Amino acid sequence: MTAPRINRVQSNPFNITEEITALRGERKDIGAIVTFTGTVRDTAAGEKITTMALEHYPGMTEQELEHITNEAHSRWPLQGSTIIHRIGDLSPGDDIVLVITLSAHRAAAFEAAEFLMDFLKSKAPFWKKETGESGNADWVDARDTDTEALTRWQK
Amino acid sequence: MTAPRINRVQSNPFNITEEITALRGERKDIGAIVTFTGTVRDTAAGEKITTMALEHYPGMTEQELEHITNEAHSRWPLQGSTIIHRIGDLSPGDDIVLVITLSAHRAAAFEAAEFLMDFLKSKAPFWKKETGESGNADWVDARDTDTEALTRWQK
Amino acid sequence: MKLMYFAWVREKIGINQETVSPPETVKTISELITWLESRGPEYRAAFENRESIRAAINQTHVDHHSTLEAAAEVAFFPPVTGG
Amino acid sequence: MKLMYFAWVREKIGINQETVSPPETVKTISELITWLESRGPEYRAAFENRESIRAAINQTHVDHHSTLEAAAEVAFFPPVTGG
Repeated sequence: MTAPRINRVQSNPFNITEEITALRGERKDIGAIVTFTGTVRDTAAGEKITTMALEHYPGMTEQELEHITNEAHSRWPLQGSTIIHRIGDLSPGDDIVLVITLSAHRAAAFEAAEFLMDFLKSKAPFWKKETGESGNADWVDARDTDTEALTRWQK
Repeated sequence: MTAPRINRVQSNPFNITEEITALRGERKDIGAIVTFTGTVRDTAAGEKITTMALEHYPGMTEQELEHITNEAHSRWPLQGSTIIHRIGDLSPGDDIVLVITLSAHRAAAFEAAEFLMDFLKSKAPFWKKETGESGNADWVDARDTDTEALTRWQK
Repeated sequence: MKLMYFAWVREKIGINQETVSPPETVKTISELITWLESRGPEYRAAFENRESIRAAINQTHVDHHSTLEAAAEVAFFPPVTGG
Repeated sequence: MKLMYFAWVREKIGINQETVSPPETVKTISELITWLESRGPEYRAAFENRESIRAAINQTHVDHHSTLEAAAEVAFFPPVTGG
């Protein structure tokens, strides 16, 4: 049976239940479903955030997501995976990214979801810009911990 | 701000999106939402499964879930957690268990969800009985890997 | 003392709960199992592979060496398989 | 050669893409950055902290030593912050 790989960039919100339903289809051999949702936090460096703008590199994004996804499917026995990343203007509390992994057992589903998020955070060409209550807009700095997170997946 | 802890045993299905919405409430300081859903697989030891019956120990279940949940909240900076476990007769493809964790950052949300599942699998008094196409009904054997999974959380 | 049985322990014994008054010499879970086995073949069948049986006193996991002192409710069951 | 700029690199340079024809002596990403800096203060501002700039050739991550041989599209951007 094929393992569907759904990758999408969109400005619209997503519904997790609907995305799980679309991914699992009619399969009944799935035992474990893990989802990760990243959301916009309302503060950054102590200041209240009013808007977060998401920019990306069309074309390269799709290639990177495909690359990341193929790597995950080669490492774990996945029965399906979804990555949805939103772009455009978002508000605090809004969802930014959704990752779903399906597998027969929970260890593979958990590990693959963490792997996808770690690589997404360090490789997929997205950039966040936060606008604070003062009107100041700042590009979000990359976190060293995200780069460090990759090291655990080195073979 | 308080971190809600929702634990429930029920025969009805659950909706993941609705449960996330109920758990996060109006909070906008959440950055990471992890869900784990365990589902009924359609085969066991090579035989097609027609029904899975879930039995539990009312009273003790609630105490164990509270204990597991408190331990998770003491180990990670969680902004909320949900455990829903279904009981009664289920069919292949049906959801069995849902765990949700909320945190500011993804590592805590992932780890806490795995921790909750590992302890749920080895400590919460639930038992599964599978009925196959032949009509034979067998209690599911505990897996050694579930006991081993606990060792990584020893402090 | 209230005894409760779950899953295949319950099926082998044939009841899901009962109230018993074991003699004073029965002080631990292990001794309680031995005493129960003296009550009939259904108990001997349930506890045949004794190491695989899990126990709880007052709804808390305990091992077979635990004493029954404050035990109002004792439960016997196989290793759990939920989740 | 098509150049693309993203996030604050784009803002500092003031355009999101352009087509350039650098001299043949420009053979690597690093040399391309040096050549771009010679074109005006907006480029010098964008590449001021050069180590922090990431590059892609034909939509694939590369380091600054990479050669431009088959480069139809080169992109410059800060470390990514999605997810």
